Amino acid sequence: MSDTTLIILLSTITTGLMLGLIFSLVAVGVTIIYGSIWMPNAANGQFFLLAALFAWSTSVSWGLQPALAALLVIGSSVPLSYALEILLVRRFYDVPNRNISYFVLTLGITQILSGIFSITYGVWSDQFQLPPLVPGVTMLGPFPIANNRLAAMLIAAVLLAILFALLRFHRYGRALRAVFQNRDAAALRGVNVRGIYRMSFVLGNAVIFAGGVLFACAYSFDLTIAWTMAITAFAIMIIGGPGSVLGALVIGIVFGLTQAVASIFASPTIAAFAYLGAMLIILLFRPSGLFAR
Amino acid sequence: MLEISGITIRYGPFLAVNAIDLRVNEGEIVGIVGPNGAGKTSLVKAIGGIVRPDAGRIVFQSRDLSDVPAHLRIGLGISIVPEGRGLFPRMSVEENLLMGGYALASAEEMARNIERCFALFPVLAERRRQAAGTLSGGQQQMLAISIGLMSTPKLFVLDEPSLGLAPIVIAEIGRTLRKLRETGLTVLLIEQNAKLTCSVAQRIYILTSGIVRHHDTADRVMASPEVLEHLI
Amino acid sequence: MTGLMRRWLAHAIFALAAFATPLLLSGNRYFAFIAGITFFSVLWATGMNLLYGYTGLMPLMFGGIAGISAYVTIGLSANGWSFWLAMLVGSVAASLVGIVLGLPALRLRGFYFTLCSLVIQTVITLAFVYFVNLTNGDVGISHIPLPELPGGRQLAGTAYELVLATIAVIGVVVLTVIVESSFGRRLTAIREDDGLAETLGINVTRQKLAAFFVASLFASVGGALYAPYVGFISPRSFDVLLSLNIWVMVAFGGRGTIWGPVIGAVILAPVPFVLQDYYTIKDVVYGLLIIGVVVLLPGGIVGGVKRKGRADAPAAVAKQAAPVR
Amino acid sequence: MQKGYKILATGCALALALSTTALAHEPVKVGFVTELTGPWSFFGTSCIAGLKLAERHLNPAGERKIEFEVVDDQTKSDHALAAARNLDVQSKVIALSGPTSSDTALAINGYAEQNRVPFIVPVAAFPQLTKPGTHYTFRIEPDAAGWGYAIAQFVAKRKPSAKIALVYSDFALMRAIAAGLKYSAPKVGLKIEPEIVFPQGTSDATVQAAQVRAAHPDYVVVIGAGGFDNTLTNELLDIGIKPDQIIHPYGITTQVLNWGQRSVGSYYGTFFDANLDKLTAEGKQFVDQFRTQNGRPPSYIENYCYTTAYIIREAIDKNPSAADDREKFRDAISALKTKEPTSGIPIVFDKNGARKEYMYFMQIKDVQKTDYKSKQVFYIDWNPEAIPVYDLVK
Repeated sequence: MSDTTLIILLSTITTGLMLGLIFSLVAVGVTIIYGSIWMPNAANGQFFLLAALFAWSTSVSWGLQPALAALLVIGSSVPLSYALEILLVRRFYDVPNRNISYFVLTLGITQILSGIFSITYGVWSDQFQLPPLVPGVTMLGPFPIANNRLAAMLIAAVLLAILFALLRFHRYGRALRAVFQNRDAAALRGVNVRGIYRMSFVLGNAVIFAGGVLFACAYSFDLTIAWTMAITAFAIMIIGGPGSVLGALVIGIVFGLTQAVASIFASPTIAAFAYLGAMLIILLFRPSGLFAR
Repeated sequence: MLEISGITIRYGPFLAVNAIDLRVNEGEIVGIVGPNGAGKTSLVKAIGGIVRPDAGRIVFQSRDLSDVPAHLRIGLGISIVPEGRGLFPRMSVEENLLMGGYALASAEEMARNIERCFALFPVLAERRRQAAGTLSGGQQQMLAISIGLMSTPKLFVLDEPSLGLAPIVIAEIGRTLRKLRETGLTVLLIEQNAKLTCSVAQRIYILTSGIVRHHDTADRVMASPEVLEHLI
Repeated sequence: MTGLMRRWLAHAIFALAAFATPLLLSGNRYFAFIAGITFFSVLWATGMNLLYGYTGLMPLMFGGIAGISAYVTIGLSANGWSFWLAMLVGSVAASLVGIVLGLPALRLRGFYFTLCSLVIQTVITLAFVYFVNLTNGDVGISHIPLPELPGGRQLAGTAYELVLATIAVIGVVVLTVIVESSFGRRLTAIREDDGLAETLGINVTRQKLAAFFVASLFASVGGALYAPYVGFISPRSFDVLLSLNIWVMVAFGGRGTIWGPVIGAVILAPVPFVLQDYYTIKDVVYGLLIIGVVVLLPGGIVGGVKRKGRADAPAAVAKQAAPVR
Repeated sequence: MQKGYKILATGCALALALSTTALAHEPVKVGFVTELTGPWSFFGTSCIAGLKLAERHLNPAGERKIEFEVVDDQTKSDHALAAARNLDVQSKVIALSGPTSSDTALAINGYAEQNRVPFIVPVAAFPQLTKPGTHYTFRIEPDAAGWGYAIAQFVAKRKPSAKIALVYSDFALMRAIAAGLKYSAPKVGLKIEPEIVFPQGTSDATVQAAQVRAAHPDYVVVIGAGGFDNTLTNELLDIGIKPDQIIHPYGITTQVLNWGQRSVGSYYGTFFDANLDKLTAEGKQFVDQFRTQNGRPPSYIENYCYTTAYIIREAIDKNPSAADDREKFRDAISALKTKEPTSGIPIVFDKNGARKEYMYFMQIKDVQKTDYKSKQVFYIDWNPEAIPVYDLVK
């Protein structure tokens, strides 16, 4: 294999994995929240951006160590989620068709956050870049890859693995899945359903925040990523099956790899058409998603 | 052990359960028989805390349950197998059993109870890794009963265990329930199938349109089938 | 009988207000323009209400359908067609596309369809950007000429707003007629339970597609008239934010009522214009307004007010749907 | 509505009363519709920051006062149009100005031409804004297609028959620049290979960076904006492209600061900087003041918005009757032959309102946290007729 081919092959794989892991993180966050509380969180893109911007502030403006800044930001999602849960989310737990109430609610939050961003961060720059987590470049054979990106990729993979293990093997994870699958039965088995709701809201947002922080570490970003990410996360959730963490994980990585591969062989716009079209076709034949219950 | 007095449940203008009194003594198997829409499932939901009654009291072991939320009732010793079996279809048989024992604090007791369930239904042991949703109807019902037993209950409430099962499987369920009676477990069995119920229970309540129409021992209900026929 | 009269009285008042507004505001082209934009919102919200309020489907590609109609209409009239003929063809064509895009709704239940339509809208926007030859891509089309009236005069100024008022009034009347017809009752049955509707002998597929056609017609007539009124269209004019805004107007005002979405549109559409000078807080105010209504009046303004009248009903519904835990 | 009508009626009466009295003492109002919120808010607010600095010098004692009425357009065309209409009808501004994005500028451009309102575009390079037949629109920023022309001239001078890799985002502005380059490059013996287009909303470009590197180009022209432009450049550098091989047709200061130390040797065009050869005393003051106020050096955006205020002042000073008559104001702007107060670069509009073209390229060195040095390495002034800009971009 010539160096050129190898470089393109390796760059495709790394790009696909990098994007895929971030897509997966956000989609897992979205699907955990939708699967348990039925909350289609339209604000997930804004939360993602909030995390990225906050990471930028802490590491660039306040001069914190990037790793420390990342932890701080992800940690900050917890009080934020709690406050939102107590103020707004909790009110709708018993409302019929609450997914629609939640959708309106999160659209309101989206509007507020995007308004705040454009008059704060939007005034400072049209693009944001974090200092690298790890400086330097590693050679994968002939292909040079920034250590920073390798680190972000690794952290994303580890986070997803921890999350997966938590949901699969831990008592709380099992309770969470039980609530996804059969709320009343879970309550009868002693699961505090409201407690699980709260936990999944907090956990889901933390995961979305982690996605935002890692994205900010790996790429420069601007305020337009919010909607792109929101739509992508919804699309992944639909195809993977709402509430299915495995679905979000697999489809997220497939999305990332598709984007990377398609960008070599076809115009990336055609690629976007192709995978959104594929989504529609999958939905027509498996309306509840590929990994649905 | 369980004392229900004057329980009333409304859904808007629809009166599902109308001032029911009911009593289950320790070590006893009590059956509730009634047709569709008699209010049986609403009553179960009220015992489980899934539905809040509009009036009346439920007392379990001389403790008023009205302020006890659903998820804490299992800790008091009430274990309910709801209508539709209450399985977690995408989890394995083993995970379902672990969920059954969710309220247990000790890992030892969990392991012991799982072994007991496997002893009771060996087929579940064979299929411990299989997703619950892919089991046959009879196996699902066995799993449902096992889940209910996992929390080492004092009161075991079974809602419609025979629903949608073949007669041969129903007979098997009946055998299991009689086996449980020998262990001294207190059981409240809610059923449409009067024959099954009478073969298992000691006392029978007959429920129609949200009201207790008749209350007697199982033998006497069996002895006068015209009462049943008249009421149901 | 009095109920019927009262209903049409409301329509008469609405029509009167709609026609009076452009005349009263004719001295000020800016306020008149805001009124014009509000009429579009009324029309679109009413159309979406047919799907979301009465059929229970939440199509977030509504803006995309309006856009298809706008591009077809402008494209045809640039090729020498009369605007009105172009608008007719464009609207019908876009509505047929609307039927095709509604097909997933036949398979997808409830909110899945909504999320799916969100993605469909994204595809439509991408298509507007991608097919540069037809749409001029992201540059958009500027200098869109005003429609010609018979007699060679241009439809402009107050006359244009009067046409928009007429369209908005017709939209509301059409919706009312549909809702009171057997078609409307079939749609409501589908909204409540489409399985049950099927067993009652309703051809759910055909009714849903018909609803899509009619609602898309609302979207596309609006889209066709929007382009020359604003004078500039680009893919961003008909993006997902438009669809979401229209939908929020319906939910805000109260879905499944004739007047809820109208009120929602009349309140929300002018907000960004009225708050133009307070741009720093505008989005926050808009967001808080939406959150406030969702928290305080869960059925929207009209639904919430109606519900206050029969306080026990929602509690019962709540108990049935999501019991106390 | 009743109340609104009353206010309106009062307003109309007032306006009528005012128009009949002498207007000479009234300030001249200019409507400034720009992007204070929405995705383009950085450009709008930067523009206002430049404009504010100009306002200090704008109204010397004894002269007719000029006032800017700034309105947000949310980076949305319909809001831009509504704002333009409001300023035209309500505030009776003498001219419109302000937009920094092609979307909003094109929307207002249509309104201005239809309603005969002079319209001065500070920052929007899209050629169609001043297409043949345009009468009321004037543009201060050079033509985007012309940037491509200038890049070709620059590369040909550096390395004749060089191979250029062209990478650009699929936005109208970027396509226009690429079109200019693709038209001009073969004419001066340059080869373009590969040519890579990115759709809007892309976030990763490692694969394309690898493709670029595999082609072994002499120069890489990167045409993008926002976060993606930055990501792409980082990826090119990661994969082994040398900083001085990368050419950005335009850049803003925050972008340069983002590149940090690795950006040594990147090239920029149409870029306003403290190190311009022709920087005037006022220009130096402008850069210093801007840096003090905003913590970073200004970019071309701020310069052009500063300049906008200046040319309006000059047009009115030279022709006082233009202050109250839109046609005369248009003619005055059209007839202007002046210089940017900051850089001394001439300002002359052609008959379509396009500015005669001047391009300068800066080589960036020594990037600090909030500052950098740069050296002017190339300058070209050229005739817009050199390439058929309006035919290249539809």
